Amino acid sequence: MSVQLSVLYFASLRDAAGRAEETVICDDADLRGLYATLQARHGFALPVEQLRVAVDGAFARWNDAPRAGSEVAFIPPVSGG
Amino acid sequence: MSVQLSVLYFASLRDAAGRAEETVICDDADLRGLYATLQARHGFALPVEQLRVAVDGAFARWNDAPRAGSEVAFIPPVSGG
Amino acid sequence: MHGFRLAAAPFDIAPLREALLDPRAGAFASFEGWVRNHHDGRAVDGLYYEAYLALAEREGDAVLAEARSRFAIVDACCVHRHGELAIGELAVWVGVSAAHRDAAFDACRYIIDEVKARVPIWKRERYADGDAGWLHPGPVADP
Amino acid sequence: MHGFRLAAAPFDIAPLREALLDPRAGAFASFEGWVRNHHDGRAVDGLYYEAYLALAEREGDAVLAEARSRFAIVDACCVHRHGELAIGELAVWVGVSAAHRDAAFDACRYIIDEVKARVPIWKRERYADGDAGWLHPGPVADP
Repeated sequence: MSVQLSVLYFASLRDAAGRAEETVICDDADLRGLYATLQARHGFALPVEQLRVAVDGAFARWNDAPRAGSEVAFIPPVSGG
Repeated sequence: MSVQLSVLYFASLRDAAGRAEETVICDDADLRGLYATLQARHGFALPVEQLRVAVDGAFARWNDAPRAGSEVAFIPPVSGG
Repeated sequence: MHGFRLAAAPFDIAPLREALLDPRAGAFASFEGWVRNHHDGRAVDGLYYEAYLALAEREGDAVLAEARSRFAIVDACCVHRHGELAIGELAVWVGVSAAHRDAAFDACRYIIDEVKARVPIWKRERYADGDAGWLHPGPVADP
Repeated sequence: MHGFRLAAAPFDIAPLREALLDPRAGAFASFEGWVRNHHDGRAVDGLYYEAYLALAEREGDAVLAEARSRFAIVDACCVHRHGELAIGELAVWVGVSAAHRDAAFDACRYIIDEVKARVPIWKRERYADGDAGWLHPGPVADP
């Protein structure tokens, strides 16, 4: 079953996707699958093992199911400070 | 042989001696002996092992000989910071 | 109690420090990250910090809460810049007050280490040779 | 290069910090000792710092020189008050700039530890119960 959600991109993921945000119709069973789909679409260099994932502004798990209307963010390795 | 020198007192040594500085005619062979003499005179509670000694604004050794005209300071355990 | 804050423009540290003054506190440790003119041997002209604002504030507050529970401190605060920064500009400020200096130093170090490791902020460096790039440290953190 | 200084009156820390700003420095650590309202369970009203000025400046400068040679820092500075201080007043300030935070933190900690251990400054605390006394830590340093 497809769900519609929005995806946020930051840093090098944003550069690769050419946008900061997009609306996605998602058929994937979990957030890991969603990243794989988008990685293939945009050619992201970062493997999923180096990322974290957040849903609606809080860290989530890769095997969580995508929820309709949610805001998913893929978090590349951080470099603040 | 006697030498005349000045002695500086700080913190609890100053309280016990009732003065910050005094001129002393010294017959002691070394600075350790000078402290023993002044400890007996003023009733200093601090044993020599807990003190350091300085001459003319630089740390010195207890077995240095007292020098005429020098300024000797007995340094109680410090508590700055 | 003070929290984690993201700042889009330069900020004053004097009021941040003053807010941590406390008659119970005998020690205050602070850390500042400044934009330096070199990185791994390359000359740097300036940098840009991007942040996932909502999550960064949440995660930054979590770091400060952990510091308060792990160390005997009175209070702690952290502010991190985002946007364009020039060489010498203040990128991050951490301040910690405590009764004693061990806790102040340890908590200050904990906060900056955790902020650098966990808070979703990304640095893009502009190099003097015209190149630029996002810093995404690998599984082994940079020294 | 900045040195160790004794101050007979309250001093501003902003210019001290600014003097340590340097384009090569990515990290700045500072420590402040404040007069707190308690010591070993006794309420404290205020305190007096006495210093052997000539030797304190010499020994403080030696501590800073050691920090510069032991740690990869850019610069360091320390100012210590003497005279009467009220609760909450700044007693000592240490600032260190460095390329990286390890050296900044380590040198800052080294400087305050050595200043407390070696520089001839003595603290006389006035307690709320009217008592007062010089602090002369014994062979085992206070925690």
